[in-house]
Amino acid sequence: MSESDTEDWQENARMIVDSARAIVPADGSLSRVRKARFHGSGFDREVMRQAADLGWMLMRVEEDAGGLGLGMRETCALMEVLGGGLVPEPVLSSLMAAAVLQERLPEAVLTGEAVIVTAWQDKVGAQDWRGGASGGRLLGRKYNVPGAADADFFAVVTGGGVAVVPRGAEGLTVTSEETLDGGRTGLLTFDGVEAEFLPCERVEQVLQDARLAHSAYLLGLSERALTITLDYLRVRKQFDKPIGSFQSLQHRATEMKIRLELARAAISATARRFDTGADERTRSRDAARCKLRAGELAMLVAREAVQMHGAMGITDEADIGLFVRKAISEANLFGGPRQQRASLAALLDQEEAA
Amino acid sequence: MSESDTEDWQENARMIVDSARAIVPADGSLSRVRKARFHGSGFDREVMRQAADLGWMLMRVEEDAGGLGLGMRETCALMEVLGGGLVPEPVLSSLMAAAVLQERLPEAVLTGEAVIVTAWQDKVGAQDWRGGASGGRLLGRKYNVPGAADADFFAVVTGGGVAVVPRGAEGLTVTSEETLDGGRTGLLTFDGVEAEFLPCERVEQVLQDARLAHSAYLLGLSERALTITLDYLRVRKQFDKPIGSFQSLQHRATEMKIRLELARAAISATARRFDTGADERTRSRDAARCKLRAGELAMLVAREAVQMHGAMGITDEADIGLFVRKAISEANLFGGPRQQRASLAALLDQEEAA
Amino acid sequence: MISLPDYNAMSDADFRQTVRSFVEENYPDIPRHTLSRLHWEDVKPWYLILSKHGWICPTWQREHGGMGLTAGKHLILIEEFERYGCARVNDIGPVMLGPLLLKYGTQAQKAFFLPRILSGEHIWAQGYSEPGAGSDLAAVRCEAVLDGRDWVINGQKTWTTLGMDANWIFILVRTDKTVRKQAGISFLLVPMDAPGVTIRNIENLELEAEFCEVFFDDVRVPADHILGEVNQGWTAAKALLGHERVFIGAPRLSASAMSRLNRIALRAGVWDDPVFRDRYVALQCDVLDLTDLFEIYVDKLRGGEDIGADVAMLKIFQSELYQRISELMMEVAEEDSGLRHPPEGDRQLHAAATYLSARPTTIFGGSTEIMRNVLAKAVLDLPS
Amino acid sequence: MISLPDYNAMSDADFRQTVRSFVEENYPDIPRHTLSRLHWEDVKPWYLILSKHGWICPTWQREHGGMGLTAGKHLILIEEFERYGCARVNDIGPVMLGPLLLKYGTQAQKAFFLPRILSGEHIWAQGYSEPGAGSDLAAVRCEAVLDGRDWVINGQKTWTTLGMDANWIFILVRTDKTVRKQAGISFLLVPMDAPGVTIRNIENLELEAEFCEVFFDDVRVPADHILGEVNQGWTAAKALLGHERVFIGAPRLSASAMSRLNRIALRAGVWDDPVFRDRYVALQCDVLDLTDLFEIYVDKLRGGEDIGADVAMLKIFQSELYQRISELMMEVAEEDSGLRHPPEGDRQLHAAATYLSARPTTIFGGSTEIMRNVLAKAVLDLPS
Repeated sequence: MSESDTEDWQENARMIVDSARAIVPADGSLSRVRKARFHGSGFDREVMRQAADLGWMLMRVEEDAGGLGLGMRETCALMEVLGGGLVPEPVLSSLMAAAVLQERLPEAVLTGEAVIVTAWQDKVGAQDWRGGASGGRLLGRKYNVPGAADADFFAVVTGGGVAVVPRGAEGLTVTSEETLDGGRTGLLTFDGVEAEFLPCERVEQVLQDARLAHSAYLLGLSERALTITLDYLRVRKQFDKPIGSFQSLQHRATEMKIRLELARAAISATARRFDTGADERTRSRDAARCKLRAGELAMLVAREAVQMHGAMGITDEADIGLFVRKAISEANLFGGPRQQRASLAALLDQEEAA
Repeated sequence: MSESDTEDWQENARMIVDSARAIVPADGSLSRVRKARFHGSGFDREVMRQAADLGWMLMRVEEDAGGLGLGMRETCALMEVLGGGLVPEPVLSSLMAAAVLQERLPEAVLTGEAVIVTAWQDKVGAQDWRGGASGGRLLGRKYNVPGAADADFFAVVTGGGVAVVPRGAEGLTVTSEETLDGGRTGLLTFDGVEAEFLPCERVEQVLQDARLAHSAYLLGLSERALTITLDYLRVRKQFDKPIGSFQSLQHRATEMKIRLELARAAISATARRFDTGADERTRSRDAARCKLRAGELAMLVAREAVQMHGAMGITDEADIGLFVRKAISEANLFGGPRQQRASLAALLDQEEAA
Repeated sequence: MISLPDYNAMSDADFRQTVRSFVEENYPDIPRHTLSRLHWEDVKPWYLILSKHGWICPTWQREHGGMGLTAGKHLILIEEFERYGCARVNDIGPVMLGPLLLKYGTQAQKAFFLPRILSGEHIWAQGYSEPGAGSDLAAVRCEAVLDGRDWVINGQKTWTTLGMDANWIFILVRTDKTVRKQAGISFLLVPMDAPGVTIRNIENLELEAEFCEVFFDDVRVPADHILGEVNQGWTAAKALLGHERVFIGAPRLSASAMSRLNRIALRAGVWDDPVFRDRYVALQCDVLDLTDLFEIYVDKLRGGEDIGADVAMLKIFQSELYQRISELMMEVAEEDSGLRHPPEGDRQLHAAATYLSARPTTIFGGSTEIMRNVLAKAVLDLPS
Repeated sequence: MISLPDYNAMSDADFRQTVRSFVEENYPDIPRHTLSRLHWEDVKPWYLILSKHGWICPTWQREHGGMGLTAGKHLILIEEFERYGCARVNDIGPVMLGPLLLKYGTQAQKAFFLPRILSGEHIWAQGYSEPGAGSDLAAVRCEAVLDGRDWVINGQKTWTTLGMDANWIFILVRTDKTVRKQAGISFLLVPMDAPGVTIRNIENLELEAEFCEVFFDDVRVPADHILGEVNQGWTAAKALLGHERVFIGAPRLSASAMSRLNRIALRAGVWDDPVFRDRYVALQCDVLDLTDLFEIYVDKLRGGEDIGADVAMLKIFQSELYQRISELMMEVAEEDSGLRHPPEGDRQLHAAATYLSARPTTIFGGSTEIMRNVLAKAVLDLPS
């Protein structure tokens, strides 16, 4: 592996993480996040404008396409911070659109005037994305489109190419449903929408990147939830002792910590491999493995965080509940554990054949 | 369910359990078991003679066939005691032969002069038993025959009927391999052995009974291993405290106890259902469920018993090791968890269809 | 007083049929099979129907207006109510306070309170937990001081289930700070409209106000609003455990969750997936084995035997099993696991509803951790 | 002294090739890929070959007869030895005592003992644990009293790995009973042939005598057979932890167990079973993730960073993972899981061998329970 760019990426990552402080308060306050729940589109356009101002839309656009050409290490560093802050905006979905569209990303998105999100998923419970294009038009559905409730453009990914579709396009119906964390998930229905299909060969790669980036988001979420839980264990007393002094809770806390550090190690090593050139099988395997680890981590931490908070854990007013709701809302995005293990099992066949 | 025979079976079970004290020392001594390991046939013919004297060979023979016609509740009560004493003799395999043969059980077995065991399993890792008969002769193999190293007769179960084959029969090769607990498991190879095939319609039932009875053996084994481990937790001190006072070990100990009581409840209720008339689907499901529970219990207790005994747990001289070795030697007999779950999944299809 | 037949004289089968017919004929037009509790305004019709027929207090003796059911018959009633999906009424009065009044109450207290529970005029809440006294319940700090002929109460209770629906609350208060903490606790009966009582609702993870905090600020109640003797409240509070624990450990919650899991798996198209089936049958065995264990305790109840500390095994396994089932549901529901509302408007298909409703089961009514501590000491005889 | 090239100056790839060639050319005709330890009589040829080439003490400085390898290079050497399946030699001298002598030993001690470790003349055992001092090591009771110019030692050590092969043993002994238990411990060097030393072998679950008890009955050693100062033994004993812990947490054991699991599954005909595969890939992910975590610590070693208490995470996860793999092996092996000897005489197919060899990994070298206690306090900062 080449480590020649070590300092570069670390410096870039540091700058991006610093810039995220404009959106994720350094003091850990979740009041903005709490207030944004359960009304409107589930996200704040102003925050998306800030994200554009900070240059994030250009992160995953190559330098020769006018972008910053940053790697997955920088992207994961950013996503981890966003996860720790439970940022509800569809940043990852916008970055995916930019990665797919490259120099064809609409100008209004770069200036922050417009929001673009990616619509790729053909059905719930599967990672298929090739549907949707038929005879030069868009047909059928795309599920789980984040930010759909207020996005201006959709980068619609199909086997026939990617189409940039404005919200008001004729034949496009956008609906969305509330999610447990207080956001919304969108469903696009295309009834023969006219569209220009731009060629795109990197969809599978972008999905692998997204799976990894979303794992980093779940890692950030889990880490902060563990920190809050450990703080609670140190101060909450029962039987005149802090409950964190009870060995059985201690041992369970160490298990969370171990799982967390495994996730961090896998995500960080995978991001490095992605940035320094990994073959297709490694990319596929490692993206699945990171998502499996991070998804299970988030669910483990959610479960234990509730239990260790006792009655406080099942109130809506305790901040830990925000993490639990986000974890169960997002743990299965880009494929739950069942899908990841199935795709890993399929790779096993390739290994045998190899 | 009919409970009219409640008192009968309880009295019978009590008498049989009492009679087992001739074989399983009331003081819990395992010196006979320890001494019998790793030499000879792995079991003591004298003990089998005692078992016959105590009338055990007649337990599963119907009253109109001259037997005692006792139920699975009594059988499980006996097996539980034998498991607690790690009795290495092939009692269950003999009882199976008696249940299959009924009035055709050789007289020498009833008097205790001869030992008979059952040979049924067509291959490792499957519960098939219909192989072995071809054109009026025995062909092929039967695996995992307990006590084969010194048995006088084999009740060979096939799809064409059951054959009583003496050890010295022409064309029969008996080999056996050492098992981890110090016993031996037999392999019978039939090279066209002449045999009389007696009709037998109850093989599948006898196998279900055996699966249940073996679960009771594993229950007895697990209970005694847990008792020994709890005793150790009470007396072994580290950091000036009994290690049983450490909460994390306490919580793990309660998990063993819960699993143990689930096994006991399932086995006891299943035995009652078997005795009071259960349909084929219930029998099949409940035998599999008991074996799944008891097999996993034995492996759980083995694992935790070693860990909780610390370095003592990995010595051969500590008695707990005898339980660990027996657990891992026998947990998979009559089908490991993989097989039980597979047969339960197959029943799921029937439920749907029903 | 309503004249009821002698239900205990019926065969189990006949009684089951009686309950079944009763429910089918009388259940009002309110929701069935809800995962979360209904509030008084919604469940009131059912309470009043039960009250009218003399069925609101199944375990009270008949001379006190109850059905006088044995534990075995009571279980059948519960099973049939659950089978039909009857909403749970505000039952702190019938289930918790009534038996305590019958055991520890004065004649005057019985005469005043029991009929009002039966009629639904008094809806009770239970004030045990405090912010600093949850698992360690004996650490209650809410205090009461006798001032002339009144108790003057100051302090706070929390996690008061459906406290906002109640017009009376019974509370554990500290009446002596100088003794061992269990020995200085009394049991007071307080009207919620007494001056100085305020409540604040607490939303749970399902975003429903199922419990609340109750604050007492110089609240005065007459000296005779005490149940049992002064400083003997801990005994009364503990007296209720036992029989009820068996019902908490019943396999019903898990069994009904399995049927929802089945439907969610069918919808997700994984019902035929061998990997799913392997996990499904393992959980199914857990439910069946739990049912066999549960029956042992039911037999004890039927036989009038005391229930020991070992019943905690039922509660631990049931609640953790319920959670494990809900976790497999979430996995199977894939991205839909994050939806706030039921897919297709069908509550049976809503994985998250089960997941969230399963969370408190390992926390309330004795957390799994406390139950394991109890088991380790009282049942396994492990040292402190 | 043997003249060795400067291995640290080589590229990692070149050094790896050097080690690989060395092993292939020099490994004697003794078993490879054994799951259990070989005894001195069997492994002696390999020790002497390593000794002859100056490769027996990879981490000692070159001026003391070692290879002087950096941690990174040492890791490559270990990896290549493991890859080839080299038997582990009796390495308590090279690995444990040597570094301690170099740090705490007198000039006379170094001059006497170091060359004899290098040559294989002295084979050392470690005497730390006692029947009452395992996890609580500082509770050692074996005592030494200065009598004239001799230490007189009385007491017992146990779990002494390959103690029956050793001719010297270093022991922790109590030399002051009046102080805090950690403060009254000294570190003595004792020849096994001293009058009053007796040993008793202990068979392990694999029925092999891998460790023994060592009894000291008025054993006398000269006063200068102490390492470091009197009552400072605890410091010396603790000094070794750190770097070694990284190697204990390496994914090698688990990775090689996975390849055996693969073969056992093929033989059992379940390799294509989706249920098996689901569990197999989950374990495979565990191994790969552990490998990524391990590399972080290796990078720290390469960069000369100190290793903190958090390295216990590696040991816990590695050892538990190894056990989980072995447990799936046992399930897959079905009835053959109970065989004492390898099926078809092929040790790779012997599920029970891995199962049994995996048991001590969560007990020795700091039990999982002790490691979790350490993590909770030192890393998670949870209260006592």
